[in-house]
Amino acid sequence: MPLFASRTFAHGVHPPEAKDDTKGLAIRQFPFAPVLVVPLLQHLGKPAIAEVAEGQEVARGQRIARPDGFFSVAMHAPASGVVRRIGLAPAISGKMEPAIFLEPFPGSTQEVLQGRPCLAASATPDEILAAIQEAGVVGLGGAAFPTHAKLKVPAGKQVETVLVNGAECEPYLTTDHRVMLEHAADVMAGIPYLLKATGAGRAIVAIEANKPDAAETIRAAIPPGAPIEVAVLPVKYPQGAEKMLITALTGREVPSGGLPLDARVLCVNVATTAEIGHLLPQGAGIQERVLTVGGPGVVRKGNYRVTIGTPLRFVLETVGTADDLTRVFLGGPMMGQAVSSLDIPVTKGTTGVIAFTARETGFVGGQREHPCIRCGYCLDACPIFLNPAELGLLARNQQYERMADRHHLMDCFECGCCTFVCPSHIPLVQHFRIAKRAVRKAKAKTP
Amino acid sequence: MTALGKTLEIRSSPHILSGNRVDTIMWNVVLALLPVSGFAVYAFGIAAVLVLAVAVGSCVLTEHLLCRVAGKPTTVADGSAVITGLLYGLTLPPGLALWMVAVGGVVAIAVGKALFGGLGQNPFNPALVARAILQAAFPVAMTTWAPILAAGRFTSVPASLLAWPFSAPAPDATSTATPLSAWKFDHRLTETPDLLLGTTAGSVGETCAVLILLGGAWLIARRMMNWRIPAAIFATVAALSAVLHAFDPARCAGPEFMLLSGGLMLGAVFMATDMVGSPMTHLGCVIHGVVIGVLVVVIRVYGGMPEGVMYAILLANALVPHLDRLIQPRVYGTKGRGRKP
Amino acid sequence: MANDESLATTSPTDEFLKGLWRENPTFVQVLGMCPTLAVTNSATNAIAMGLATTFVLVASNLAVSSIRRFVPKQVRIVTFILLIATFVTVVDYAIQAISLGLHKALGAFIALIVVNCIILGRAEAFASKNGLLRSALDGLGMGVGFTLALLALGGVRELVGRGSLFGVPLLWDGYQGWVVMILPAGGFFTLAALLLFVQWRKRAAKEVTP
Amino acid sequence: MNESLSTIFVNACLINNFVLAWFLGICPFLGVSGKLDTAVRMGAAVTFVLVVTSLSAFGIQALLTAIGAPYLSLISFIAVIAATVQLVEMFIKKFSPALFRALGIFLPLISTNCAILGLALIQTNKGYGLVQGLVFALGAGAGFTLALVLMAGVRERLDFAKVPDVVRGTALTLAVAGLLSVAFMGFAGLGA
Amino acid sequence: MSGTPHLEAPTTPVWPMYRTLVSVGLVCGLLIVSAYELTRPIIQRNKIAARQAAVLQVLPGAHASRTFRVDEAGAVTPVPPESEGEGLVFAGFDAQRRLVGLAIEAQGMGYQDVVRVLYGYSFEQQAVIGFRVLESRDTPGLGDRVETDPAFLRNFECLDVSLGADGKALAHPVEFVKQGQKVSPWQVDGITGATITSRAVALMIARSAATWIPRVAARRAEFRPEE
Repeated sequence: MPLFASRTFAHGVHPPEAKDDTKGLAIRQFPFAPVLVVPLLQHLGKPAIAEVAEGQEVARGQRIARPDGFFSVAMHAPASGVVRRIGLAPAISGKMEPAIFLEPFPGSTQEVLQGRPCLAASATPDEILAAIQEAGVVGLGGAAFPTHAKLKVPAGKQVETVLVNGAECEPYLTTDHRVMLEHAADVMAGIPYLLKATGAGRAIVAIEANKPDAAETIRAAIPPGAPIEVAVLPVKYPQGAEKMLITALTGREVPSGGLPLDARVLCVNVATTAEIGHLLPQGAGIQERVLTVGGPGVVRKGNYRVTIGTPLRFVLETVGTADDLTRVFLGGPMMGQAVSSLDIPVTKGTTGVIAFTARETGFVGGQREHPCIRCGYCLDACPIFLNPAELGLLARNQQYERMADRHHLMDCFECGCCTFVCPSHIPLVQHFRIAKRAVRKAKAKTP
Repeated sequence: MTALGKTLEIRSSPHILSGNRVDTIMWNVVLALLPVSGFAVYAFGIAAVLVLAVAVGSCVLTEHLLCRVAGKPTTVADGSAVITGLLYGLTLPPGLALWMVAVGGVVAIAVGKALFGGLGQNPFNPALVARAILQAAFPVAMTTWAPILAAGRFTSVPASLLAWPFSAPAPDATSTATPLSAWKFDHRLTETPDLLLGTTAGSVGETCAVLILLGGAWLIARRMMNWRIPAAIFATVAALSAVLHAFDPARCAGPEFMLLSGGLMLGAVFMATDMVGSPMTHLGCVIHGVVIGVLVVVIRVYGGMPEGVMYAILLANALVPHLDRLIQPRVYGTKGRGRKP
Repeated sequence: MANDESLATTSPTDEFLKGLWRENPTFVQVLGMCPTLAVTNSATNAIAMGLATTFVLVASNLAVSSIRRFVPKQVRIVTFILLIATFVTVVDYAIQAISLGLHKALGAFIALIVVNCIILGRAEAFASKNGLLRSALDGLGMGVGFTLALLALGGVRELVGRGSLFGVPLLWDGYQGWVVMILPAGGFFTLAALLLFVQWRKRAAKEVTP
Repeated sequence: MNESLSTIFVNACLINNFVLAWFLGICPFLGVSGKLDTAVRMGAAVTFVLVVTSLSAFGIQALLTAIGAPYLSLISFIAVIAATVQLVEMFIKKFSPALFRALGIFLPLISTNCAILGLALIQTNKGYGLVQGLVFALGAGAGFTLALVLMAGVRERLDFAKVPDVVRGTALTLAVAGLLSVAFMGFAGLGA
Repeated sequence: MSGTPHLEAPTTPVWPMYRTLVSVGLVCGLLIVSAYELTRPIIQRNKIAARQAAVLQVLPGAHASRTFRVDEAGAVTPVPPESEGEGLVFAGFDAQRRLVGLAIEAQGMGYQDVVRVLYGYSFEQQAVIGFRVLESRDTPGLGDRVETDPAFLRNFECLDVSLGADGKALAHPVEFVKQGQKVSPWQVDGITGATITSRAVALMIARSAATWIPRVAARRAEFRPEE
C-alpha cells in the first residue's frame, strides 16, 4: 500500500477493506419496487409535513412533503404513482414511524419533474441554502444531517476550507468511490455551491490511498484555476469521520462539544456534494441514491442507484441472497445498524445494504465474552483518546453519570474501534450507546 | 426466498472483529516462554521438568476445580492458568520440594486470582503472589539453589525435590550461591557472558537472559506486550546502578550485572508486563517500569535480601490502580491530560 | 434479678452464650482486630491475651454496672476509660509477675487492651444499662467468645506454622512449618479464611431456613 | 539506643509498618480504606495526631520519671491522647468546617486507635528521645498513610471486579492486607 | 461520643461531675498503686533471675554473677543487680569465687528489627566463649536459627578476640564468612539460608568486641565477687 501522504490522525484501526468485490462495478439503476415507503423523517431533525392526500396521484420529483422549520428538509416523490396510504411503517430505529406509501404506476419512467434551477454563479448564499433545503439534501455519508443547516455559518464564525469527504473508510462500501469515478463532474459542479454558501476560500477533496483511480479522476476534473485540491490520505479507519479528517488535513482539533466550524472548516460528504451539483442546476429534489449492496450474503453484489423508499426485502430479493443469511445491516460493518425487519425502506442516509451469513456472524456473535484483561488495546484504538476500558467497566456497573462527567462519554461517536480490537469481545460500543441514552434522559429530566 | 423469511440477528455495531482474542494472547505468551522453559530443562534436567509440570498442573487443576465449585464453565482453555503456572514454575528454585510447588500452585490460583473473581480482576500477579507467600512460608527451601548443569541432571533429581508432603526436605549438600547472593554476601562478581547465557545458579527459568529477551521480542512484535514497561525498568535499573556504582562500587555492582543477574529479566519481560497488573496508558506503563526499577535497586543494594524483583513488582502492582486513576489519556478536543475536574 | 432494668427478655445464661457465637466479637462484630491479629502467632499467647481481656471485660463491666446510677452523662466515657485503663494496668503488672517471657511476647498489646473497642463497647452498650449479674455474664461471655476466637486463630497459626500447639509438638517429626503463618501476613490470611468460613456457614444456614 | 534517624523512619514506615507488620490501627485501616480521598484525609489526620502524641508522650514520660510514678504511664497516655484528639477536633471545627465534615467522623475513631497509644508505648519502651520520637511518629504516620492509600486503590478497583459474593467484605480486605504485608516483606533489612 | 448528649445537657449540675471523677480517680489510683507495689518485688526478682540465667549461660562454669558499670574511660564500679542503662557488664564467678569472664550485651539491626545478644568473654582464653540471643523479631524458622543452629553456636565456643601488641585494639577484628569457609579462629561461620541474621549477629559482636574488649581487658582485677 503506497503511502501518498503521511498526514493522518492518531490511533484508529485497520479492518479488512473488503471493497474488491464491488469497487470495480459501475453504478446500475435499480427497478421500482411495487410499493415505495417514503418515511417523513429521513434526516436528523423534525419530520417533514406531508403535502399529499391518500389516493392522490403524484409525478416523480414532485414535492410531497414540506420542511417543518429550519431543521427539516423537503421530500419528493421518488416515482410517479398513487399515494396509497399515509401511515406508520417500520423504521430503522425499531419503532413505527409515519411514512407515505406510494404505488408507482406500472411502467413508470425514470423521468424527473424539474423545478426552478438555482445556479451557483448567480444565487446568493441564502438562496443556495434554501435551494438545498428544498431539494431535500441531507448528509449522504450516513449521518443524514440536513446539509443546508450544516452549511449555515453562524455570525461571528468563519470557514476557511470546505473538506469534501471521499475517504469512505468503512469496509465493503464503495458508493463514494463509484460516485467519484462516474460523477466527478457533478462533484465539481457541487463544490462552488458549497464555497459560495459558506464563504470558504478553498476546497479539499480527501480520498483514502486505496482509491487512487478516484483521486486521479477527481484531480483531472478540477477546472483550471479552481481553488480545489485533492488530498490522498493513508488508509485507516475511521479516516472518514469528520473530526479525524479535520485533524488529518489541518492538524487542528475540533473542541470537545464543539463543531467543525470551531476549527474553521466544514466537512461535506462527496456524494452529497455530487448530489447538490446534480440537483440544483435543474431545480430537482432527491428521489434516489447510490448504495452498495454487498457482503458475503449477497449474490449479485454491486453499486446500485436505488429509489428512496424501496423496502430492503425488495432490494435483497432482486440481487439474490445466500440461504444462511443471518444479519443485514445498513451502512458499513463498523458503524452500520443491524435491521430487525426487511420492511424497512432505503432512505437518504443509507450508504449500503450489507448481508452477512452464519459464517461471519458466527465469528462475531459466537465469541465468548471474557472479562476485561486490561490489555489497553482499546485505548490505542480510540481515535478520540477516550479510555474505553474504564468506560466499559463503569458502564457494567451503571455508573453512567461518572462516565459522562469524568470520562467524556458524550464525545464518543461510536466508531466501533474499541469493540473491534477488544480481545475479550466486550460489546463496548453497545454499552456506551445505552449509557449515552441514559445520560441524555437524565439531563432532559433535570433542566 | 426462504432466507429472507428468517428472523434476523440484531447486534450492535461493529459487525466485524479484529480477531484479537484473549486465549490467542495467552497462548502466545506461553509460546514465548517455551525457549526459556526449554533452556531450564537443559540446565536443570529432570528436576526442571518436574517442577514446571507440577507448577502448571496444580494451577490448571485448581482453576478447573474452583470453576466447578462456583458452578461456572471451566476457564482453563483461556490459557491464563497455564501462564500463571509456567511463570510461577520458572521463578522457583530447581530443587524445591514438589509438594511445596503444588501448594504454591494452589495459592497462585486460589488466593492470587479466584479470590478476586478470576481472570482480569486480580490486582496482583498471581504467580508472584504464590512465590512471595512460598518465600515467606518456606524461606530456607526457597533460598537453596541446586547447581546448574550438574552431571547427573538427566538421570537423577535432587533429594530435596522428593520430600514427603508437608515434611521438611533433606538439606542439600550440593547447593550453591546465585550471582546475586554471591555478590551480596561474598562480594564475588559473576562474569557477564555467564549471565547472558544463563550458566549460573538461580531459579528454574531466570538464568538465561538471551532467551528471555527473545521471548519478549516475539511478544512485542506480535503487539502482545507493552515494550515501554521492560524498557523503563531496564533504563531505570541501568541508570540508577551506574550512579550508585560510581559512588560506592563496594556496595552496588555495575549496571550490566544488575540488569542480567537474578530475576530482573524474567520479571521485567514477563511479570511486570502482565496486562492485568500493569497500567493501561503508555505514560502509566513508563511510570510503572520506573517504580519497579527503583524498588529493585533499592532492595538489592540497601535491603537485607539479595533479590527484590518479586517484591518490587508486587508493590508496583498495588500502585497500578492509582496510576490508572491519575493518568488518563488526553481526550480529543480538550486541553491537558487527565480527567475533567 | 430484682434490679434488672434491661428491657431484654433473655435469660442470664443467654447473656453469657450470645458472646460465644451469635454475637461473637471477632467473627460476627469484627471488633478488636489489632490484638486478634497481633498476638495470635502461638496458642499460648492467644489464650493469655484472651484471658487478660476477659478479666478486664468482666471487671470493667462490673465496675461500670455498679456505678452506672451515679455517673453523669457528660463524664461517662471518661470515667469508663479511666476504669478500663486501671484494670489494664493491673493486668499488665500481673502478667509481668507471672511470666516475663509471656509479657515480652505480648509486648505493648497488653497495654493496648485499653483501646480494644470491645471493652468500651460493652461498657457503653450493655453494662451502663444492666445489673451486676447480667453485666458480669455479658462480659464473661464476650471475653470467652473473644478468647475462643483468638485461640482458633492462634491454634491454626501455631499448628500450621510450627506443627505444635501450646509449644507441644503435635505433628510428625520432620514436619515442615509454614513460617508465613507466624508472620504478620499469616495473621491476615488466617483471619480472612476464618471469616470466610463463618460467612459461608451463615449463608448455608440461611439457605436451609429461609 | 543508637539507631540513626533514617533507620527509625524507614523502620517505622516500611519494615515494621504499623498496620501491615504490627497490626496497629487495623480498625481505621479496614474502615476507611474504601475510598481514596477519605484514605488520604484519614492518613493525614492520624499522622498529625501521632506527632502530637509523640510529643506529649515524651513530656509525660519525663514527668513521671521525675516524680517516680511509672505506673501511671498508661492512664496518663490515655487521658492525654483523648484530650489531644478533642483539641484537634475543636481546632479543625473552628478553622476548617469543610475539613471537619470530612474528618469529623474519623476523630473519635482515632482516639480509640491502637496506633496512637501504641506509638506512645513503643516510643517509651524503646527509650526514644524527643527528636527520635518525632521521626518515629512521622515514619509511622507515613507508613500508615501509605498502607491506607495502597489499600484504597486496590479496593476501589475491586469494587468493580467480579468478586465472589462470599468473599466480599472484611475477608477480602484482610486478604488484600495479607498480600500487601507479604509485599512489604521486601523492605526487610533496609534499615541496616 | 454518645448519641444524644445535648438533650439533657443543661440540667446536670457541675458538682456531681467533679465528685464522680475525683472519686473514680481515687479508686483507680489506689488500685494501680496497690497492684504496682504488690507485684514490684516479684517482677524485680524475675528480671534479675532472667538476667542471671543468661549470664551464667554465656559463661560456662560460672555459678554466680555480679553487675558492673564501665564508663568510657574504663572505670569499673559495682552496681545493684536491677540496674538499667548503658555500660553494664556482668561478671561471672565459679564455685570457688574465681572470675570466669564477663558477659557483654551487643545489639544491631537485624533483618526485621533490632537484635540484642549477650556474649561471654574469657580473660584467660582471650576469646568469646558463649553467646545467646536476648531479643529478636527476625523471621521465625530462619532468623531464629542463630539461636538453635549448633554449627553456628559452635563459632562462639572459642572465638579469638585477643588484643594486639599495644593492647588498644583487637589483633584480628572478628570477621564473617560464609558457611564452611572458616579458617581462622577469629572468623564466624555463617548459616546458609539465614545468612542475613547470622551476618548481623557476627557484625554486632565484632563491633561490640572491638570497643569493649580493649576497654576491660586490662582491668581484670577490678571485677571482684560480692563480699
